[in-house]
Amino acid sequence: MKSSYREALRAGIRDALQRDDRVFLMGEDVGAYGGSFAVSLGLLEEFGPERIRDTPLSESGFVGAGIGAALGGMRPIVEIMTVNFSLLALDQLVNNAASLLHMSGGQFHVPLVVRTTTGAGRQLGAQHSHSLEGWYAHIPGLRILAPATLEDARGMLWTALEDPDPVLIFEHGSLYNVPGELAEDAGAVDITSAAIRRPGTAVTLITYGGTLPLTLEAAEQLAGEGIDAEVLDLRSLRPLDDATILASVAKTHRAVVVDEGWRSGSISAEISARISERLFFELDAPVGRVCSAEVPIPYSKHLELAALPSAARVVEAAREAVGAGG
Amino acid sequence: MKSSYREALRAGIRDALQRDDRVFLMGEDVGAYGGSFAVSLGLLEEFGPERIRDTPLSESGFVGAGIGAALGGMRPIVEIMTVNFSLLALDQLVNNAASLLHMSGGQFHVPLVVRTTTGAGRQLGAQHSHSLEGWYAHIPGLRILAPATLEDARGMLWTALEDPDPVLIFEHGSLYNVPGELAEDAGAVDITSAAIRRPGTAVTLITYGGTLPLTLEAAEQLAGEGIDAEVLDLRSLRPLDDATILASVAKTHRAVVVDEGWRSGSISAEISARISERLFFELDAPVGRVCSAEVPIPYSKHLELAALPSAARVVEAAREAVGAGG
Amino acid sequence: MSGPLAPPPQPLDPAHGRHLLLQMLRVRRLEEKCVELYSAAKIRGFLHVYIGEEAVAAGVLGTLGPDDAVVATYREHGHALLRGVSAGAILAEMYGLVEGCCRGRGGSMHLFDAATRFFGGNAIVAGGLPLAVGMALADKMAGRNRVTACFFGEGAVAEGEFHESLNLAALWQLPVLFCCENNLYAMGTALGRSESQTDIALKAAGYEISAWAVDGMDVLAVEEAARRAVDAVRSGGGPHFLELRTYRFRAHSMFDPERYREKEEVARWLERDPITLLRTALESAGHLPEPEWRRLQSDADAEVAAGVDFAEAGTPEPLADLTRFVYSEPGSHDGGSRP
Amino acid sequence: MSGPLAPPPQPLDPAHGRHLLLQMLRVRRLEEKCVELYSAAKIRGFLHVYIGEEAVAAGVLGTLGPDDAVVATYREHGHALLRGVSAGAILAEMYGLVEGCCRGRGGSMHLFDAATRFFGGNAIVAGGLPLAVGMALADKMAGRNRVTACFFGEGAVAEGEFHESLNLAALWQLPVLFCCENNLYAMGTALGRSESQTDIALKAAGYEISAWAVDGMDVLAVEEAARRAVDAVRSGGGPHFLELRTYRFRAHSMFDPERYREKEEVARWLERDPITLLRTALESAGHLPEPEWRRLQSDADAEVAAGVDFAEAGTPEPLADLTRFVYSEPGSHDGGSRP
Ligand SMILES: Cc1ncc(C[n+]2csc(CCOP(=O)(O)OP(=O)(O)O)c2C)c(N)n1
Ligand SMILES: Cc1ncc(C[n+]2csc(CCOP(=O)(O)OP(=O)(O)O)c2C)c(N)n1
Ligand SMILES: [Mg+2]
Ligand SMILES: [Mg+2]
Repeated sequence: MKSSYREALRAGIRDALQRDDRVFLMGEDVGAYGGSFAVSLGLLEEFGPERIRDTPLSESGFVGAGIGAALGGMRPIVEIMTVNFSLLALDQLVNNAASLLHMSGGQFHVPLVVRTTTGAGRQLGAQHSHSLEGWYAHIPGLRILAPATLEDARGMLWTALEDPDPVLIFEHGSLYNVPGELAEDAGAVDITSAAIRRPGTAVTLITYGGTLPLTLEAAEQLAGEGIDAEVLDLRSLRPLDDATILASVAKTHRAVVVDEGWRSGSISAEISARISERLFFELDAPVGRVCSAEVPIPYSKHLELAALPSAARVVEAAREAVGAGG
Repeated sequence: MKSSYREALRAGIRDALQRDDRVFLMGEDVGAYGGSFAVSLGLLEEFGPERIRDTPLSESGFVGAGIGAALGGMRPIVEIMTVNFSLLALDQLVNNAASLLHMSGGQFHVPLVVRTTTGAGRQLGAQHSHSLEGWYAHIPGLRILAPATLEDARGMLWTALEDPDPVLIFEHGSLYNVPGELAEDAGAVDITSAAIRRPGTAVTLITYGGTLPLTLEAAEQLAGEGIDAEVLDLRSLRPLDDATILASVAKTHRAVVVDEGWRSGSISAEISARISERLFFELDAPVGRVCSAEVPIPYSKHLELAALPSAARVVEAAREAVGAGG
Repeated sequence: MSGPLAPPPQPLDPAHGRHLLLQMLRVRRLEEKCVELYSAAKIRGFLHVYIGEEAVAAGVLGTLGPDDAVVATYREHGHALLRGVSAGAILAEMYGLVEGCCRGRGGSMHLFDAATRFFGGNAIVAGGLPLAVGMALADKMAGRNRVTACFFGEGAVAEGEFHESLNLAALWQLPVLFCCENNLYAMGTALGRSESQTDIALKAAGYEISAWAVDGMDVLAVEEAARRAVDAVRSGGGPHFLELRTYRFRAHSMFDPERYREKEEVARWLERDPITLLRTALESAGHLPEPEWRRLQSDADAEVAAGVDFAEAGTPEPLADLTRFVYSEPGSHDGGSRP
Repeated sequence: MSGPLAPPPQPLDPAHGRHLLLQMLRVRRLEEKCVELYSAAKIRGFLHVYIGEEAVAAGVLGTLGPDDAVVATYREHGHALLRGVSAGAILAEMYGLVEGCCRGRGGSMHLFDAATRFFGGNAIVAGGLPLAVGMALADKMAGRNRVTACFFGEGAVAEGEFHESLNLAALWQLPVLFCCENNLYAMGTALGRSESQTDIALKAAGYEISAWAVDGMDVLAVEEAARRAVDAVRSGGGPHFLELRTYRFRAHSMFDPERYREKEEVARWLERDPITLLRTALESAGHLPEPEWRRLQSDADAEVAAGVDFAEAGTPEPLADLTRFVYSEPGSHDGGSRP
């Protein structure tokens, strides 16, 4: 059936609410406003204000309350309007959500799901354009997901809610309007493995979330040049699916990581380091990285575009990788 | 003269207060209590409560106030008691301190210095043992320093205060009591370059801050085995001194990064990735990483020790690096 | 605790009344133009207009001096304009051009201007409050007799930073004027669904801060309250707080379908349009002959039109400059040099 | 607003009085032993003892039922003990051993116990308040008639999370009992140097929460106030707030040289030792013959001694288990299975 990334997310939330009465959605403007990105539109009318719960502007408070509700047996879905505002709730996420199970010696599980919008590309300026999912992937105790397709937008929530530990789902703001087909019976998807979105042999392009479309576009262009790129969608940023990554690079001997985070200290660095550690003698070229320029994202369109990864930059990096090893 | 890391820090603060009346120290318990780690002991008596300013427990509030005071022409030194509590102030640091200059098109400088204690090793448990300096090093607009020696403890503050942009100084909790000699005329130190703390030829051990002592210890042990390790102290985590790192590794052809952060997404990953990118054809072995186990740091002593980098683990990683290339 | 809802009526000075009317008109016209330019895709990103709330900025900002400082939010075009940033620099900023007040790097939500001590432009709700506290701290420590005026919406009251900032300002008796623009909604969230205590001035008074609630549609009332508060702050009276009761006539941003409020409610508030209220008062007192009213309008129109021309003639920043202004450039700041 | 400082005097029930005295003694002895064990390097990390404040935990916790929940701070040994965690499990935890209530992974600041619904043990000031709000939300949504008691120091009042949590609890009328242990200092920071408004109960009342200030050295007063508050919360009265005015007799932690307060001040408060106060009251009413008093003491001593023996006999977690409990182990939790 025809759908969109946004509708797929909404279907996933609706489905969770119908299936399990411990599930509720809580966050800023999820209810009366209809969701700041219209993801939860109509759910207030369907499920009422207890389960589609508008919160005051208190990120630390309501994220912490989500953790508490999870401790109390509920299955909260907490929406942080965008990752930018999640900085205000970071203490709760790191020091409570990620740590309680361990600090309690295994006694207290936190089956919390946090959904948030990430990424730039819409001229929102420095304070509204962060891509911090790679940062969160540094924290033991959290599971970090990044749905890039309609299937994943539809299905990751279900699986995340079945996880007894905190899961953060990062939805890229540029994907909401992406249209597509979704199976009538679309449902839970596996969240443990990366997916090969385009098989290839010459170079592995590794990406996730909002940069999957441009990476696929780059792969098409490369194909035109006779370079057969494999495109790997990480799907989960913590844990990383090492097996799939390494198997692909062991085959292609070359890799480029594409990620919208700032380059220094990005998730790309981690992936690059892991590949080099494990496939040192099999790599034909250094692992390339296409990341955002190290600048607070500027408002003006041309500067913003120049700061972000693009298909052209991916093509260039892939050519370099392929050229390098000869 | 005889001194200690703590005294060197205090001398640096006192000196700044004497030299420039725009400088003041602000934070929790910096005054009447004498500083939670006794760094500012005696300064309240010397400089009074306006300039040694105790704050309420309001991390976001007083860090933001530090940013405002810097905008207002002062040179605030804001002490965040430990990096663990800095999570509560992260929005101010990322969205204001690091972004204001850029968002304002170069108009508003934020000459703020933040000092904070980092690291584990004192059985303080998961919420009090974070090593997040590598995380902060991801943020454009911030400069991140990690003094590992008495000279740097004494001198980095001066240089940081002369920087028109926000500088975060991470002091490792295990260093405060380290004794040592300090020149009578010790003063400002350069903060742009890494330092070779022990020259060597066989492998480069790259570290900073709290893990410098154990890395030097490992180098001694390695020397006993005939492995001549070079020890590089990063000093600045953002920006990284690529030139010094690459020059050393170009010489030794092997590198191990030692860092107390959790391995995935650590600063070690960034350093590893950069070395592989730039010295791909000169490396004789994959860049090794000795980091913390990916677990909220446990309280019990033996588990905590097992979680953290140790000289033994560095020795092992160095041996592996040296063995690998033959 | 919470003080007079309206100060005692003052005799209406004709020239000053017309001046205030013009200030509000300038903002109104600028904002209407912004909406138009957004529809024409000249402006992008998030755009939040101030239509309906003009009396607040017009009433408060006129009471400040050039050495005072202003901190605002993402709904700050009007504040920037009335603080003295030109319509051209504001519009060029939203066009994303070098001639913008932030060289096009900030956009609608991040207007800054050092010359007029306009410190933004902050897109994190409540993120500006601690800055204002710190700027006031700097003034107090340096012995400067300045006021920092900090604007924020009633939605910000729920944030922890509101609490931390009010406490710090009161504890240290800092020269901050907190101006809460209570327009009853934070995006789609009505005040009563966000605060257990909806009397914001009362909340502020709980920090031992003098706090008054003011009719934010009556520019004269706003100005009078602001003048008293600014005087009190400047004379060492510590922080003061104004709750300015107003209403946003338009959607929250250009993406808001306004599902959360009734058209009738908006219509009722439109009857209290601050521009109409003052215009009517001036007219009925005979202080605003029709030609005069037309002149005010055409002045405002002309200013905005000139601003658009200025923006249209602007230039994009060279791509090579992308990573400028992440760190200070040599010589751009006095650094730590001794005073 | 802020209610009675002390509830009307109640006739003193001898058996109940002795029971409360024993509770306080148990905590006192445990804490004294902790200090001793710290000096002997058996316990490490940060250690914060509750000596002087025992009436608060003893008075409040007795009014809760087994289905209720408790959230506390890093100064929580007493709360854990009185909630039902054994002295042995508490001490073994501080020894860092498997027999500890968190297998030695938490330590002094992170005691947890699922069986008694003791949710920690939080070393981030104010970090437990949002959790308590969420637990109460879960109870309310699930239609369970439970109370969540949340303890925190007066230092936490300055944190933004205090503000956000009180507002959420009041706005949603959640069954939380906020218990502010006002011991006048946050480390070395006296209340008056941290809050512009030092009447904490008044602050809480500003959120439209019923708030009472109580003499936290009088265990009977604490208990009476807690009983009324718990009843009110349980019967749907929304959140309640107790400010328990007490004093910490010892240093903040084992590293605190106590430069910030006068010995005389401590001496004055020592005269209001909650144990002495109750003991004297019981004795003067003839309810505590000397042998009875000795028996209470020896009971408390014996319990703590047994706890030490238990801890001494404990075992360290195998190193191979280092990375356990970062994520849930299969079968350790019901996951998302349908209800
Ligand atoms: C910390 C944070 N949370 C959420 C948002 C998203 N957001 C932008 S404006 C807004 C509403 C703010 O309302 P209010 O403070 O009343 O100001 P108004 O828009 O009414 O002027 C929200 C929720 C944000 N920018 N920052
Ligand atoms: C967010 C945060 N900031 C600072 C600290 C360091 N710290 C630990 S206890 C404490 C004092 C807390 O005082 P209060 O809340 O009154 O509790 P008390 O210790 O008096 O019981 C401080 C500042 C912390 N643990 N968490
Ligand atoms: Mg509003
Ligand atoms: Mg206290």
